[in-house]
Amino acid sequence: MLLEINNVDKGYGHGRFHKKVCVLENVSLTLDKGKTVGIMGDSGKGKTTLGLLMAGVIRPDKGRILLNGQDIWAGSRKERDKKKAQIQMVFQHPEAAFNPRWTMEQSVREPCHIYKISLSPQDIADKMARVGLGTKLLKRYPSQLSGGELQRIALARLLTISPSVIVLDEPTSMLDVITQAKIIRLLMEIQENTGISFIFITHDRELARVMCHETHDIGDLSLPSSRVEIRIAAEEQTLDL
Amino acid sequence: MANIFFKKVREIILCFMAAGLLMAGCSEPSARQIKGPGQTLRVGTPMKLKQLNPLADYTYNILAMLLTHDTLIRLDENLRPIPQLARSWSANKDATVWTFDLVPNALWHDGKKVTSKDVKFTFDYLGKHDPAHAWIPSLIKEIKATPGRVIFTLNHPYSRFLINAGFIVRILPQHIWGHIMTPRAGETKEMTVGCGPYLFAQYDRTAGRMTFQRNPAYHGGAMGVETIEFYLNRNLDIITLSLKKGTIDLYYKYASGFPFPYLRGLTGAKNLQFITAPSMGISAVLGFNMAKKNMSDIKFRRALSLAINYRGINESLFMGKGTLPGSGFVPGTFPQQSKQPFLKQDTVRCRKILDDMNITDKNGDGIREDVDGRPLNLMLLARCDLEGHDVVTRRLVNDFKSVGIGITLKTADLSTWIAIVRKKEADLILFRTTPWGMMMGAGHGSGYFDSRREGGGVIANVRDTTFHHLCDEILSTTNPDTLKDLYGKMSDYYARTLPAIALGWHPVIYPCQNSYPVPPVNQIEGGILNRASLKKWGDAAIFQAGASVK
Amino acid sequence: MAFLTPASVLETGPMNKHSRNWKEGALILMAAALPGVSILFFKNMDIANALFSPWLPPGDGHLLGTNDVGQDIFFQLISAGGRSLMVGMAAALTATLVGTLTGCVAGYYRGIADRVIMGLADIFLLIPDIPLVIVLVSFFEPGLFNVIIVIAMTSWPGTARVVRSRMLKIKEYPFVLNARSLGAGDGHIIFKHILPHTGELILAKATLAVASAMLTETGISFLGLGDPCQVTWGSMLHGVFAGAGLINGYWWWYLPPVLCISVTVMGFNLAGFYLQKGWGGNFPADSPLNRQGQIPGKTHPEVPALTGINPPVLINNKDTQTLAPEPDTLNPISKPHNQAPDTQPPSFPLDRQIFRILNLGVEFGIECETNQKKTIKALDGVNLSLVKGDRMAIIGESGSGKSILFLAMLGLLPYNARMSGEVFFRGKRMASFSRKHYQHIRAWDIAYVPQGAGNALNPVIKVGHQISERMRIHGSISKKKGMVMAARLLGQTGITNSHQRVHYYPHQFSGGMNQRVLLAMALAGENSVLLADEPTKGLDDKTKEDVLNIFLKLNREAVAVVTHDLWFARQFAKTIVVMYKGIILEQAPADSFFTAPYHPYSKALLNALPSQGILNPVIMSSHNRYAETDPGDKHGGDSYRIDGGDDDDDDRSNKKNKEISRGCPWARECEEFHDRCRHMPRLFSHNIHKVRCWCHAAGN
Amino acid sequence: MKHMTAAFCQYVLALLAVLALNFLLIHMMPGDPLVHILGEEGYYQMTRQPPAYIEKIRETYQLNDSLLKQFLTHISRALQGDLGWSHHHGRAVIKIIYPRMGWTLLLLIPSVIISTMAGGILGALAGGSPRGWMDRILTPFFLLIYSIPGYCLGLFLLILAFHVDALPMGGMPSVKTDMALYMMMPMGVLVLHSTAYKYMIMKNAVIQEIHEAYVMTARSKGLYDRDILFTHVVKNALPPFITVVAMHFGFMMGGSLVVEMVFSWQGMGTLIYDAVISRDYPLISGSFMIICASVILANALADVIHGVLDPRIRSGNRSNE
Repeated sequence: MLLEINNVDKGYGHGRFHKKVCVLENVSLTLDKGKTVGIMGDSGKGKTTLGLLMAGVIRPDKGRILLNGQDIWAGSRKERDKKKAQIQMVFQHPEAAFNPRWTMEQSVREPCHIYKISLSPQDIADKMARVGLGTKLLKRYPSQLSGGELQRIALARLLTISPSVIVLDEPTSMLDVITQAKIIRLLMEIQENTGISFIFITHDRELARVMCHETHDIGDLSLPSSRVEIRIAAEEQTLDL
Repeated sequence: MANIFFKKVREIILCFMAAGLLMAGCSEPSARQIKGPGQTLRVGTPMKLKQLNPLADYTYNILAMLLTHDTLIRLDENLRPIPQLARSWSANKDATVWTFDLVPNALWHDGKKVTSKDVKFTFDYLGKHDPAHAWIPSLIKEIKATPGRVIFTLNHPYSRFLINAGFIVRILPQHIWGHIMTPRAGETKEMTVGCGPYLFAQYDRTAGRMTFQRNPAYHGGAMGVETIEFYLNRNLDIITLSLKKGTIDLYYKYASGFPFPYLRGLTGAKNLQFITAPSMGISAVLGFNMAKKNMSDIKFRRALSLAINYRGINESLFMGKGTLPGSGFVPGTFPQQSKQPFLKQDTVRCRKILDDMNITDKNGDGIREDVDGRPLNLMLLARCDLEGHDVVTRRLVNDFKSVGIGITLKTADLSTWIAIVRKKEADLILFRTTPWGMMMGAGHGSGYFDSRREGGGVIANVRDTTFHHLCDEILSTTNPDTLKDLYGKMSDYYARTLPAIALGWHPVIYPCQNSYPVPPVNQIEGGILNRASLKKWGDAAIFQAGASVK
Repeated sequence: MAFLTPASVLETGPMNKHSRNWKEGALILMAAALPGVSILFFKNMDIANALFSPWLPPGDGHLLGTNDVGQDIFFQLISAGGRSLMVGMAAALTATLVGTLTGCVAGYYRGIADRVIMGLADIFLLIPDIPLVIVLVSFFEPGLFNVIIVIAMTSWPGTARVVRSRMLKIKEYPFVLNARSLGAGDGHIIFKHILPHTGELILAKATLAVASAMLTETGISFLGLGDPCQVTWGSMLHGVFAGAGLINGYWWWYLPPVLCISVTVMGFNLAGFYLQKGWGGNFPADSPLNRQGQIPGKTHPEVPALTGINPPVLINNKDTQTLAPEPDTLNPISKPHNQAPDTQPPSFPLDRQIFRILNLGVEFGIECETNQKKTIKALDGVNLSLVKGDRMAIIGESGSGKSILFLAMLGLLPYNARMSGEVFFRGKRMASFSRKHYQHIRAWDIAYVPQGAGNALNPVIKVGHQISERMRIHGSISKKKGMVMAARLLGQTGITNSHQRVHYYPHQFSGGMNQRVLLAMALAGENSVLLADEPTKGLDDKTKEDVLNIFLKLNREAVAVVTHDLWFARQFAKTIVVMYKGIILEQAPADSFFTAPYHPYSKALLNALPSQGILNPVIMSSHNRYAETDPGDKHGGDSYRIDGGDDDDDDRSNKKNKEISRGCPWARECEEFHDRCRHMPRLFSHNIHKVRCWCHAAGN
Repeated sequence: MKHMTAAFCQYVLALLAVLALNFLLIHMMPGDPLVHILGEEGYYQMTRQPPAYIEKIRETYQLNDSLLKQFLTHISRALQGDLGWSHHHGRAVIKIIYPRMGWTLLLLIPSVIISTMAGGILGALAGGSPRGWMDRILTPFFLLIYSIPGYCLGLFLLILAFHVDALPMGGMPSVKTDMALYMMMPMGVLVLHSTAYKYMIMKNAVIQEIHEAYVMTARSKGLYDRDILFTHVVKNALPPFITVVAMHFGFMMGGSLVVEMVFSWQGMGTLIYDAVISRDYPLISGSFMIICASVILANALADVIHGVLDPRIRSGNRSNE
C-alpha cells in the first residue's frame, strides 16, 4: 500500500480565546500504487483539510500518515522533507498557485532548486510537452496565462521531481467544461504513462465517477462527534499551520 | 547626568502659553475716563502662582513682601533702611545685640493687635519649620520680646543683620500660624492674613486673576491706590499688546526689567512712558572654576576675557541699550566701589597671551592644544531657562572658537546646574546675579564667590583667604567710611583676579502708562511697583474707575 | 494630531511600479526634498554660523536678514533643512526596519512571539506620543541622536502592524503552501515569496514615517527640547518666539521655516499616499498581482471572486466601477471590423419582443503591464431578442462575455466600458432612458439575480431588510411589513423556518442559502422579466435541484439565465444561446440543441460533460492542422483571454495574429477547420437553428 | 461576550504597562526635586545645613525608599483615586488634574464629534464619486491642512488674532459667557486637523467598499445612488472608521498638548509640560496615567461600538485580520 491514513484528527482554533473547532475525526483511507481515489462531498466538510494533511502541509492533531509504511512526520526535518517530496498537491485556484512576480520558468525550476536536483532545459521542454504546452509560455507571468494553461504548468512543475502521489484539490472547478475535459484526459494519460497515483477531491459526483477507481464521501470518512455545520469560510479561513 | 531644566524656556513658553487673559478684553477697548475714588491699578506679570501660601509659593512670597505682609524695616530706593513695623532700631558696638522698637498701632487684617510676641513667634516658627529659614537658629542665640520692643542677641557679630533679618522675614500672625504644623503643605484663606497695607481680596485660578484691596486701618496710613489687580501667568506677547492698547497699567516681574526684544514692540506706543534705571543685578555673568587646570592661571582668564565680543553681546542681548562692563564686576548702582577699567575685546593680545603660555594649535585643526598636548576643550555650563542666555551661549561659543578655544556646551535646568557646580566639573559657568543676590553675603556679589557659602545659585569659586578676610571685615563693621574703602578693596580684588566677568552692564526698563507721575524705582522690591510708588500714585486721581475686567 | 501616522489605516494592495502614479509621487518627493538636499552644497560652509550684526531685516547682503545672534537666516534655513531631513529620514528608517523585522517575525512565526510583539505594539500605539516624547527627550540628553531614537520608538508599531497583517494574508496563499509542501525552508519562503509582495508597502510606510518623524522633530525642538547648537527648522521657530519675532512682526524670520516644514511634509505625505495607492485614483488593472487581461470588474460575474482558501484581497482586482452615472450617453465606437452584418430580420413581431439587441459591442480600455492602452472586446456584434414567454439559457465558458450582456441590458456597465449598437426594451431605445427611468425599470420591470460568489449580500444588513428593500424604497411599505413579505419569499425559495432566519445576517448563511436569498430578492418585485446570472454556480447537487424547481415554478413574462451548467439549461430553458469570446455561435430550441447541435463548439461542449463520459478525442497537444501552419503556437487554444489587441510583444508576426483574430473564434480548436474559417462566418439560419459556421452556409 | 473580555483584559494590561513605563522613566530623571520644593533661596539655605537635616527633609517628602516600593504604593493608591500629593501646588494631584482635564475635554470632545461628523460625511460623499468635483476640491485642501504641523496652524491663527481685535490671543475667559470666543481658535485647529485625517480615511474606506458585489446588487434593485451610498456602503465602511476615530483620539490628546501651549489653554497639555519642567514627580505620573486611561477608554469604547455595528464581529466569528 502506497499511502495510508489511519484515524487522523484535525481541528482549527479560532482567534485567541476560542476553543478548537474539530473538522476531521478518525479518518482512515488507503491508496494503492497507480490508482486514483476520489473524495467527494459538499463544500465546508473538510475535503481541503484532508488534502493538506495527506500532502504533509499541515500536521494532524492525532493519528498517522504512512507513505510506503513510514510515518511522513517522523524523523529529522531532512528525512521528513525527503518523504514529503513524494506527495505533492495541485490547488483549486490556478493563478494563486504561482508567485505572481516570478516568470513561469522560475516557478517550474523551484522544486528542483529546493531539492538541489539539476534540471536541464531539455528536461523542462520534455515535461512541458508531456502536459501539451510549448516552451514559449515559460517567459511569461502567471497573470498572462489562462486557467487551463496554469493548471497544466503546475502539473509539469510537479512532474520534474516525479512524486509518487499527487493530491488534486478540485483542480478543474474554476475552469470551464472544455478545459476541464482536457485536464481530466491529461491526468488519466499521465497516470497510465508514469503510474503516479492521485487523490481527487471534488464536489462534482459525475466527474469523480469518470476519473476515479474508487470514491469515498467525506461524510462517511470523517465521523466527528461534535459535528459542527461549518460554513465554507470557517474551514478554509484560518489555517493554523 | 545633566538634563534640561528650561526655566528660560518656561519663560518663553509662558510668554506664549501662560493663561493669558486679555485685560478688559480686546473686544472692548475701553477708553480711559478719569473718575474719582475706587481707582484700580492693573498689573500684567508672567510670574506663575501655584498656591496661596507665602512660605511655599515663590510668587506669592513676593506679593506678600510687596503688599500684604510687613517686615521690621524696609529698604528705600537708595538701599537705606527705613522704619516699617519697627519704629526705631539700634545695635551694640560689635553688632551682636539688636533691639527694635515696634510701631504701637499696627493691626492684623482680621483686626487683632500686632505684638512683639508675634515677631518672636515668627522667627522661632520659621527657624523650626521652614527649611528656607534654616539660618535663623544658627545666627540668633536668643530673642526677648517685651511689650513694644524686641531684642535679638546673635552668636557672632553680623553687621548686615538689619538687612537679612529686618527685610527678609515677613512677620506672621501667631494666632493663625501657631496651629499650622506643616507650613509648606496646603493653602488656606487665613494664610493670606498679614499686617500690610493691602488685603488679599480674591483669586480666580483658571483666569489667573488676583485682586488686593486697600487696608484702611494700616498703621502707616492708608495707601493711595484702592485696588490692585494682578494678571498672572501672562505671556509677553499678550502683555506687550495690552500695554500698547492700554488695558494694563504696568508690567511687573521680580528682579528683572521688561525683556529687551519685546521693548522694540512698544517703541511706537504714545500712551507709554519708560522708566529706566541702571540695573543692580547683572543678567549675564561668566564665572571661572578656579580649581580647574588652566582656569587657575590669571593670564589664561585674562586671555579669555579679551576674546569676548562685549559690543556684540550688548547689541544682541540688550538691543544696544547696555554699556561695556567694568572689570570691577559690580555695576554702577553700588556707590561704594573704586573705578576699574572697562573690559574690551582684543583678540590679538588674547592670541599673544595664549601663545606665550605655549597653548598653540599643534595639529592645525583650529583648536589649540594645551601644554601636555591635549586639545583645549573647555566645558561651558549654562542655565537653559534664563532670559537671553541661549543667545549669549551661541555668541560665546563663536567668539572662543575664533581664537582657537574649543567649547563643549552643557545646558542644564536649575537643579542639575546646582549639582554640576557643586561637583566642580565645568570650566566656565554662565549665570545671572539678582539685585538681592548682590546684597547677599558681604554684599557687592561677594555672596556668589565666597567658597564658604556653598549651594544655591552661587558658584563659590574663590578660595583665596585674603578675600575671605575682606568679607569678614565688611560683615563686622557698620561704619559707612570703613565700609566704603573695604568695598573699594573688593572691586580692586575683582579687577585683579577676575573670579568672574560681567558680560554687560545694562539698564532696567519698566514700561507703564504715561498718565502716571514718574514712580520711584526700588529694585529690591522688584522695580516701579513698590510701597513708595503706591503711596505716590494714590494722590493723583488719574485712574479710571474699576473697568469691568474680563 | 500633528504627529499622527495615518499609514496603518490606509494600506491597500501593493501597486505595480510601472504605473503613472508612481512617477507623480517621486516627482513630488523630489520637490519636497529640495530645501534639504541643497544642504549638500552648503553643508560644511561656515557662513551659516558666521556672526553679522543682529536683528537686521532682509536687505543689503542678507536675503532674509539676520536673527537674534546675528547669523544669516537664509543659510541657517538651508543647514537647518539638511538636519531636519536627516533626522526625519534616520528616524523613519530605523522605525521601518524595526517595524518590518518585528512584523515579519510576528506574522510568520505566530504563537508567543506574535502575542508579545503585538502586545508591545498595542501599548506603544495606545500611548499618546507627545507626552511620552517630551518625557523621553527631557530624560535623555539633548542631541539629534536621542531625538531620532525617541521618534523611532514611538513610530515602529505602525509599520509592524501593517507588515504583520500582510504576512498573515500572503502566508496562506497556495504558492506559499506549495513551496512549503515542497519542503522549502522558512528563509526561502520569506525572502523569495513573501517579502517581494510587501516591498511597495514598506516603502510607502517609510515615506509616510519620514513625514511624521519630521513633524515630531520640529515639534520637539519648537518646545526647546532639541539641541541648541544643532539648528533645525523647529529650533529656528523656537528662536523666533524667544526673540519676540511674532509680536514684532519679523515675518522674514518665522515664515520661511514654517513654509519649508509644510512643503516637505506634504511632499512626503503625497509620495507616501501615491505609493500606497491610498490616493483616490483607480487601481491599474495590470499590476502583476492582478489577473491580467481579465475583464475588469470584480463584480463581473465571469471572473469568480476568489472565495475558498485565500482571502480575496491580493488576487482580486478592484475594478473601476463606481456609482458614477451610468453611461447613458453612449459614444458610438468604430463599427466592429469586418463583421458581416446579419441581414436576418428578427423572426418575431416587434410587440412580443421584450428585449431586442442589435449589433451590441462592449469594449473595455485597460492599462496593461507594458503601460500601453489596450482595449478588450467583451461583446462583439451580438444580435439577440428575448421574446415574451421565452425561457432562454445563455451558455458559454467563463470570459465569453455572457454576464456583460446582462449588465448591458440593465445599463449597469462599469465606468470604463464603451458600448456600441442598440438595446431596445419593449420597443424603446434604452440609450435614451434617463437615470430615473433606468432606476424605475430595475425596480419594477426587470429583476436581476447576481452571481452568488463574493459578498453579493451586504454583510452588515439583515437578510430580510435586503430582500424587502426594493419594495420599501419605491413601494413605501413599512419595515415590519417588509420583513413579513421577505419571510414569505424566503419560504418560497425553500429555506426552512424563514420567519426566524429573516433576522439573520449573510455571514450566518451557507453559500447555497445566500443564493436563495438573492433569488428571493429578485422575486420580491413581481417583476415581469427575470435575468439570472449563474444561479447554480458553486452549489452542490441537492441545492441545484431546489433552485431548478423554483425556476420552473416561475410565471414571468420572460426569463433569461446565464449559466455554464448544461444540466440546468437542459431542464429549464426553451431556447439555448451559445456564446464564445463575446460572439454568439449558435441559437436553437433546447431539445433540438441537446439532441443534435450544429456548431462544432456546441458539440465539443456537450461531449466534454462528465455525464457524457468525456468523449472528447484524446488530445496530446492542442495542435491541429490550423495551428501547424503556425508552429510557434503560443496559445494552448483554450485561453479564454479574449484576443484583443496584440498583447504579446515578443510574437514573431503581429500580422499573423491579427489575421487569426478576424477569423472564426473557434477556428483554432475546430475539428472541421476549413480555409473559409479565416473569415468570420455570418449567423446562418438552418431550419430552426441559427449557427455561425461556414459548414452550414449552404442553406442560404 | 468572549470577545469583549479578551479586549478588556488587553486594555487593562496596556494601562498597567503604561503606568510602569511612565513611573520608571520619571523616577530615573536626574536632578534633585527638592530644589523645586524649597525654591532657589530655600535650597541654598538648606544645603548649608548639616546632612542629617537634609536627610530628614528628604524623608518628609518620601524620596528615599526604594523605587519598587514607591511604585507599588503608587499603584495601590492610584486605584483608590489618590494619585499622591503635589508639593508645588500644595494640593492632591487628583484635585489639580480634575479641573485641567475638564478644560482639555471641553476642547477635545466637541472637536472629536465635529471632526468625526464632518470628516465622515465629506469623506463618504467624495468617496462616492471618485474624481468628482467634491473629490477634486476637498482632497488637496485637506491634504494641505493635514501636512501643516499643528503648532504652525496655531501660529497662523494667532497672528490673525493679533491683527484682528475681536479674537482673543489665546488664554482662558474669566467670564463664562464668552467661553466660545476663547475656545474658537484652539478648537478650530484641532477640528481642522482631525477632519482632514478622518476625511481621507472615510474616503478610502468608501472607495474600497464601492467595488464590493453588494453595491451591484443594490443598483440592480433600482435604488438611488444616494441611498446606496449611505445605507449600504457607509454602513460597511463605518466599523473600521470608528476604530480609526478611537485610535486618533489618542493622537488628538497628544496634539492638544501643543495647541494648548500655543493658545495658553489651561488644559492637561500645559499641566504635563510644567510638571516635567519643575520635576513634580507625582503630578507627572498622575496626569500621564489619566491621559493614557482616557485614551484606552476611548479605544475600548470604539471596540464596543465596532462590535455593535459589525454583526460579523458580534457573533464571535471575528476574521483573523
